[in-house]
Amino acid sequence: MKIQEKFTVDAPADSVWEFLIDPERVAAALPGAQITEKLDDNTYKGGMAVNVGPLAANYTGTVAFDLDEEQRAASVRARGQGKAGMGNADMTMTSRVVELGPAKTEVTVAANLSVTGILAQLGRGMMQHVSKRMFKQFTEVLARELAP
Amino acid sequence: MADATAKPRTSAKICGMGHSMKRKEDPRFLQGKGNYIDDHTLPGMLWLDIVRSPIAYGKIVNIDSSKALEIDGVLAVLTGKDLEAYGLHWMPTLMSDTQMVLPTDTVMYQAQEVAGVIATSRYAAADGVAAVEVEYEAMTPVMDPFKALEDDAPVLRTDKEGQEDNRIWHWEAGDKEATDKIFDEADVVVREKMHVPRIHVASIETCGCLADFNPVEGHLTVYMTTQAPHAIRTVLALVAGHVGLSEEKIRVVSPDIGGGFGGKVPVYPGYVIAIAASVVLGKPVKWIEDRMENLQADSFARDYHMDAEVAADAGGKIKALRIKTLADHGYADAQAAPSKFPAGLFSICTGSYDMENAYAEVDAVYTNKPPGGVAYRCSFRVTEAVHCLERIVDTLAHKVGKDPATLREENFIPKEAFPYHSPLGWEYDSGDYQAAMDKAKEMIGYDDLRKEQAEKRERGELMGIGVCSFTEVLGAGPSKDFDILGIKMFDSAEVRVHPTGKAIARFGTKSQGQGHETTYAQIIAEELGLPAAHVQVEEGDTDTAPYGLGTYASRSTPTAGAAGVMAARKLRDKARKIAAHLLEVSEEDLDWEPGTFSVKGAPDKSVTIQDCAFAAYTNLPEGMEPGMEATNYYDPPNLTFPFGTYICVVDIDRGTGEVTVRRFVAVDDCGNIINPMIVQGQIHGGLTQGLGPALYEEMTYDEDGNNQAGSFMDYLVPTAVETPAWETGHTVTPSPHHPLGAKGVGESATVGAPPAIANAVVDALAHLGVTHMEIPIRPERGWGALRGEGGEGGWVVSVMGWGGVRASQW
Amino acid sequence: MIPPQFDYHAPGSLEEALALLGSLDDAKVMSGGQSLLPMLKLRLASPANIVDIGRIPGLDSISEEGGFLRIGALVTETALEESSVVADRYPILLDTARVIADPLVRNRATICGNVAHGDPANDHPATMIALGAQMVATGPNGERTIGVDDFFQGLFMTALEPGEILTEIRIPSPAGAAGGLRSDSEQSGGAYLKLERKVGDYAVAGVAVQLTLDDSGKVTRAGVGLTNLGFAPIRASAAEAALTGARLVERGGLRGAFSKVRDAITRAPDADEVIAAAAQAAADATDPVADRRGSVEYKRNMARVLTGRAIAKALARAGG
Amino acid sequence: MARHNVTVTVNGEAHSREVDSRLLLVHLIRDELALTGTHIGCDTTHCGACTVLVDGVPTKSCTVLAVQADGAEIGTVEGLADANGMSALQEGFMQEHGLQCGFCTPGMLMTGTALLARNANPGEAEIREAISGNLCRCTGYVNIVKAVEYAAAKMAGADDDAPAAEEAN
Repeated sequence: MKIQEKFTVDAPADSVWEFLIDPERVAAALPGAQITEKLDDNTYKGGMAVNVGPLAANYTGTVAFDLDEEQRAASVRARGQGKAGMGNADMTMTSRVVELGPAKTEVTVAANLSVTGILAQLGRGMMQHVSKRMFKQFTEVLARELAP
Repeated sequence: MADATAKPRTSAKICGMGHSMKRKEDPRFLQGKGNYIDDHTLPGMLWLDIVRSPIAYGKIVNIDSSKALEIDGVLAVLTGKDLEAYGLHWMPTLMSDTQMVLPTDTVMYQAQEVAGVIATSRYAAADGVAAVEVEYEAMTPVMDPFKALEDDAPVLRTDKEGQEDNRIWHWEAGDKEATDKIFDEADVVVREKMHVPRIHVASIETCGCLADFNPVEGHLTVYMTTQAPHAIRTVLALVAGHVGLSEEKIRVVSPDIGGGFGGKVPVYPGYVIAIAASVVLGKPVKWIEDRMENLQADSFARDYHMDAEVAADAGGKIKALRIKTLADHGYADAQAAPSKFPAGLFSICTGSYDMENAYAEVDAVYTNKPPGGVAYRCSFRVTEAVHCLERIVDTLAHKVGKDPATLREENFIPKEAFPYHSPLGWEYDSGDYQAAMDKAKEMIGYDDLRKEQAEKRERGELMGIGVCSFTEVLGAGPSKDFDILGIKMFDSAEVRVHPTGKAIARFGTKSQGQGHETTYAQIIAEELGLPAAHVQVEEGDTDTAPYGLGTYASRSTPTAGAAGVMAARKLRDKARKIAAHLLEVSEEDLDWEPGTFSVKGAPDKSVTIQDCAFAAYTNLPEGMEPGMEATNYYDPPNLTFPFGTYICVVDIDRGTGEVTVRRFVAVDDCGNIINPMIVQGQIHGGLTQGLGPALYEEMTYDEDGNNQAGSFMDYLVPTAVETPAWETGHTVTPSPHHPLGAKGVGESATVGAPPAIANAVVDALAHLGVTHMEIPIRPERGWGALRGEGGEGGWVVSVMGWGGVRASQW
Repeated sequence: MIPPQFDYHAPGSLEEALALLGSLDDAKVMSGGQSLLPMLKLRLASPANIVDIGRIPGLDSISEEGGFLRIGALVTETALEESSVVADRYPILLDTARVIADPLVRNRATICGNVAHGDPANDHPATMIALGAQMVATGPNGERTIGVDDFFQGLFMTALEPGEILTEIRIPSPAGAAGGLRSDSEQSGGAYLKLERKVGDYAVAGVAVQLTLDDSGKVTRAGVGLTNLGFAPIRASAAEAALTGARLVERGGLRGAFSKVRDAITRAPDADEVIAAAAQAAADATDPVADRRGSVEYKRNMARVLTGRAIAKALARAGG
Repeated sequence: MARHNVTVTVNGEAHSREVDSRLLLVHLIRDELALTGTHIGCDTTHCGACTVLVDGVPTKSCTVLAVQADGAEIGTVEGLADANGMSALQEGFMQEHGLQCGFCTPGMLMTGTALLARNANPGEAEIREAISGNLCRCTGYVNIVKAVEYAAAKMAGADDDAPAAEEAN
C-alpha cells in the first residue's frame, strides 16, 4: 500500500526537520505509538497500538532512521510484529523537507506500507482509511506543535 | 441395457437402472444422524489447533511456546523441529513433489502450518494458538506467476536439489510444427488471453480428522475427511513406515463427508500433525479446520493463464487450435492428478470440434501461494480446457459474423465419426453433439431469444445469449496410462449375497453426497435382480472395503460402478449354475428375468435369485465352492466422453454492470442413466459450482501475499437468490465400452457452465466491441465494458487480458 | 474460531447495565451480537467484559409517538421488517432492513446495534442520515440526544461515551398521516438502494434518499446518506442542496387528492437534470478506497447511479 | 473467567450445564449435549449450517453465546421427526432430492420449518430469500425450493383432510 502526501507547515524548515528526525516527538504525534528503547543512534525499539472501535492491534518492533541532512530527506524503516498472530507491519517512509519561505515549509512524504495477517486479509479498505487518518492526525500535530 | 428414455428393465420393487429411487442415505441426514468427522469422539480425546503463518514468505527466527504451555489444558506444542526428530517434517504430494508438514526454518505461504497446539479442549487449543509467539523475518513474496519466471525472481524451492528457477515442469501435446503451419496459412486467426482464476471447493464441511494411535498394539486408526481412503493409507505408510506405521497397522476410515469436490483428496499437513501428536502422546487427537484455514491453506483449483488461438477458414471452419498456458501451482505441485498427466487431461481442449491439428503446452511455476491444485469437480484440468475453447470459439463466431450456435454446429464432430480420434490423441467413445444442441435450442427457444435480443438492443437494453457445447473426458482410468504414485487407477467392488438373499456391496470409492449407497445398490439390483432396498453399500473403511483409488474426477460410475456390475455378473453366473441344479435342468435351458431363472418353455418352473443365494449356503451342486461372494477390480478399457450443450440468457444492468442469469438450460448426455433423480441433482449442483467462478468466486492475493478471499465474507459462494432455477434435459448416447453404457456425470455442469455464462455476457456487450471478459465477471468488469459505449473516435473499453481492463482499438 | 476469554454479564435493568459499565474495566455492550461475536471469534476484539443488554425489558418496542418513530435498543431487523407502521410510513427503513446480512442474522441483529457499531459499511447509518434521526444515549447522568450528524465520527467511532448505551433511535415522522406519507400540503417518500456483490454482502455502495415535497411538487427537504463510501457514513450535503427547492413534479392544483390521480402527476421538465446533478454531487461527496468491492472510480460512479435511482424511487413513493 | 448455570430446553427436554461465558451455543448443543445434527460450516455467520430454532426463531448458533440462550426453548434437527415419522419438510427433502452430502441440510430444515410456520404457502422467491442465509454447495437449491413447496402442499393437504374426515363421521 502506497501513501503519498504533501503538505505545508507554517514553520521554519529547520524546526520541521528537527521534528521529523526526533523519534520521541514523532512517536508522540502518532496516536498509539511509543519509543521504548534506544538501540543505537539510528535505531530504536518501540510499539504501536492501533485501536479502531472494538478492534485492537498491537505491534512491537524497531524503527531505523537513515538521514540525509544535506538533502533534508529522512528515510524511516519501521518494522513491527503483531501480537497473537496478528501478522507483521513493515513501513518505509521517506520525508523530504523543502523551505518555501522563512516560516513556510513543504513536507513531502512517500510511504510504502506492507501489512500482513488477518487485518490485511479482512480489512484492506479499513487499513487504507486508518492509515490516511493517522497520517492526517500526524500532520495536524506537527502543524500545531510547530505553529508560531 | 437400460436407457433412461426407455422403461426401466426392472420392476419398481427391484429398482434397478433408470428408476429415480429415493436415496437410502437420506433418512439419517434428514434426522441429524449423519456421522461426519466432527461428530466423532473417543475417550480421552485431545484437540489439535494450528498456529499459521501470517506472512507469505520469510524465515522463522524463533518460536516461543512458553506462554501457550502455561495455559490450563494446553499439553504440548509441536513444531517442525519436533517432527524433524522423527523424519516427519516433510511429506510427498500426490504429484511426487514434496511439501513441508511443519517448517523448520522457512514459511512459504500465508496460513502455512507453523506449529500444532495440543490441548484438552477446542477452546484451550485455540487459546494456545493465540499464545504461541513466532518471530519471522519477512521476505518479499513472489505472488505473480509471470514474475516468478523472470530472471531476477528469487528461487523459492531452495530445498529441492538442482532447482535453479521457479519452473516445475513443461508439458505439451500435439504437433507443433504442423499446427504452426496451419496457422501461417489460415484465413482467419483469433486470439484471446484468459485466466481461469484460482478458486476453492468450499465444501460446507471443512477438513478434519481424528487420529487414534494405540501404543500397545502399534496400530493407528484415522477417521478423516478423505475421498480416497485407500490411497491415503498407502501414502501414510510411505511417509511413516520408517517409524513403524506400516500399512497393515493403519486403518483409514472416511465417515460421512460434507462435500468433497476434489478438495478432500490431498493429504494436508493438519492430518499428519494430528497423527504425529497421537503417536507422540498415545491419545486420540482430533483436528477440525475452521473456515478461514480451509479457504486459505487447503488446495486451490484452476489458476491457469491461457493464451489461446484458433485458426479457421473464412467461413469459420476450425482448422487448428494453439494454447500456451502458465499454471500457478503455489508453493508445491500438490495436484491430485494421474502421474503421467501433469497438466491433467487438458489435451481434451479440442473439445467437440473436428479440426486438423492442435498444439497445447503448459508451464507450471512455483509462487508463494498455498500448494495445489486439486481437480475441483473436474476431471483434471478439463474445466480450464473447455473454458478456453468454448470462449475462443465465440470469438471466432464473432469475427466471421456467424451465430455462435451455428458456428459450433458447422464444426461438430459428426456422430458417424465415432469412435473419434482427436488430434491430441484421445479416442472419444461415442457422441451425438447435434442432438444435444437441437434439444437445448428447442428447450430455451433459441430463435425467439435472438429476436428479443435484437429488439432490446434497439432500445439500449443489454441481454446476451451464451452457448457452450462441451466434451468431457472422465473415468480415469485405464491402467496402461493412469496411475497415482504408481498405483494404477482401477477401482473395485466386492459383493456378498447373504443366505437370506440380502446383500452387502463394498467399493473402493467414497461418496461425498453423490448417493453411492443408492446408485450402487441400483447397479447390483439391475444385475442380480435383488431389490436395491436389500443391498447395503459400504465404502470408506480400508479394513473392509476393497482397494480402490477413490471418488473424484467423476470416476466412480465408470470404474467402481463397472466393477460392481462385473462382480454381480460373476454372482449371476454362479446363481445360474445353482438354479440349474435346483431346477434339474442344464444352464442353457434357463431364461433370466431380473430376479428369476425359469426353465425355457416352462415359465412356472422357476427359482428366484434369493433361492439361489440360500442354496449357495445350503444346497450346492457337487464340487461348487460355497458362498455367494465375488470381487472385481475393474480396469476400464478407455475413458468415457460425456458431452452436452448449455445455453444461458443474461441481462445486464446498464448502470451498475450487474449480471443476472435469467435462464439456463443444460442438456447433458452422460450415456445410460442409473438414477435420473440423482443425475439431475448432480447437474444442478455442478451448474451452481460453475455459476460461482463465472460471476462471484475468486481467490486473490495482494502484493504482500495476503489472501483477500479467506472467509465467506469475501469468498462469494452463491446463495439461493443468485442461483437461477436451472432447467435440465438430456440425450442418451451410451458408452460402448462401459458395461452399463454409462459415462459419469458429476462434473459436466461445473465444466460447461462458466463459458456459457461468460459467452452470454460477452454476447450482450459484443456490439460494443467486447470480445472477451475475464471471469469472475464482477459488476465492475461489465461496467468497465459499458463505460466506453458510444465513445467517439473508434475507441471503446474492452475488458481483456489477464484480469485487467484495457483500452483497445476496435 | 473460538472467542477469547471474557466475563459475561446480563443485567436485568438499564440501571444495572449502566452500573456495570461504570464499574467494569474494558466492557463492551452487546445487543444482538451479530457484529461483535464474529469480531470476537476472529480475535480482532478482546474485551474483558461483555454486558449483554438483551434481557433488559422494555427496550424492544417500536412505536410512533410524539412526532417520532421510536426504535428501542433491542428492536431486531426482523421486527422492523414485520412492523406495519414501518411498512406503511417508513418504506426506506424496510428497504434498509431487508438488505442487511441475511434473514437469520436479521432475526438477532438490532437496528441500534447496527448504528452504534459505527461501521460505515453498515446500512442503517446512511438511512438515519437521510431521515435526520436522533440518537438517544443513556449514561450514568441520564439521557442525552445526539443528532445523527454529530453521532458518526469515523470508522467504528461514534459520539457514544464508554459508559453510554444507545437506547433509542428517534426518527422524525414525515409530515402527513397516511400511506405515501402525504398530507394536504406535503408528502414525503424515501428509498434505500444497495449494490452488493451477492446477497448478504456489505455494500459496494449504498444510498439512502428521503424527500419531502410540497403540493407544488417542490422539494422542501432532502436527505441523502451514503454507505461504505468513506471513513464514516456520509451525508451528501451538496446533493441535498441540489434537490432542495427544485420542482421535480408537476402538480397542477391537485391538493389533497394525490393518490387518486397519481397517473396525472408528471415529472417536471428539468427534473432529470436536477436529479443528475444531485447524483453527481453525491458521487463527489464520497471518499472510497479500492478493495475487492471495486475501484475508487467504480464506487464513485455507483454512488452516482444509485443516488439517481434512489431519488426516482423516493419521488415515486412520495406520489410523484 | 466467569461460569454460568445455563438451562435450555432442547427438543422438549431440559438440560442444565455450567458453562464458560464464551461457550458458543453450537458447542453447547454439539459437544455438551451430544446433538451432532447441528453443524458448523463457516464461523462467520454466512453459511447457516448451525441454524437452530431459539424460541421458534431460526438462529445461527455459532454466533450466539450459550449463556444468551439460558431459559430458551431450542429446536434442532433431531426434534423434527416424531412418532409418526419425519416431518412434511423432511419428507419433502427426501422426495424432491433436496440434499446430497447432507451437511447443510439440518440448517436448511430448521430455516424451512420456521418459514412454513409463519408462511404456509411461500412462493419460490420467498423461499429463496428465506434460505439466503443458508449455503448449499451440492444441490444448486432448485430441489430445496421444491422440497419446501412439497411440504407446504402436504401440510395444506393435511389441513384439508381434517374437515373431510369430520364430514365422514
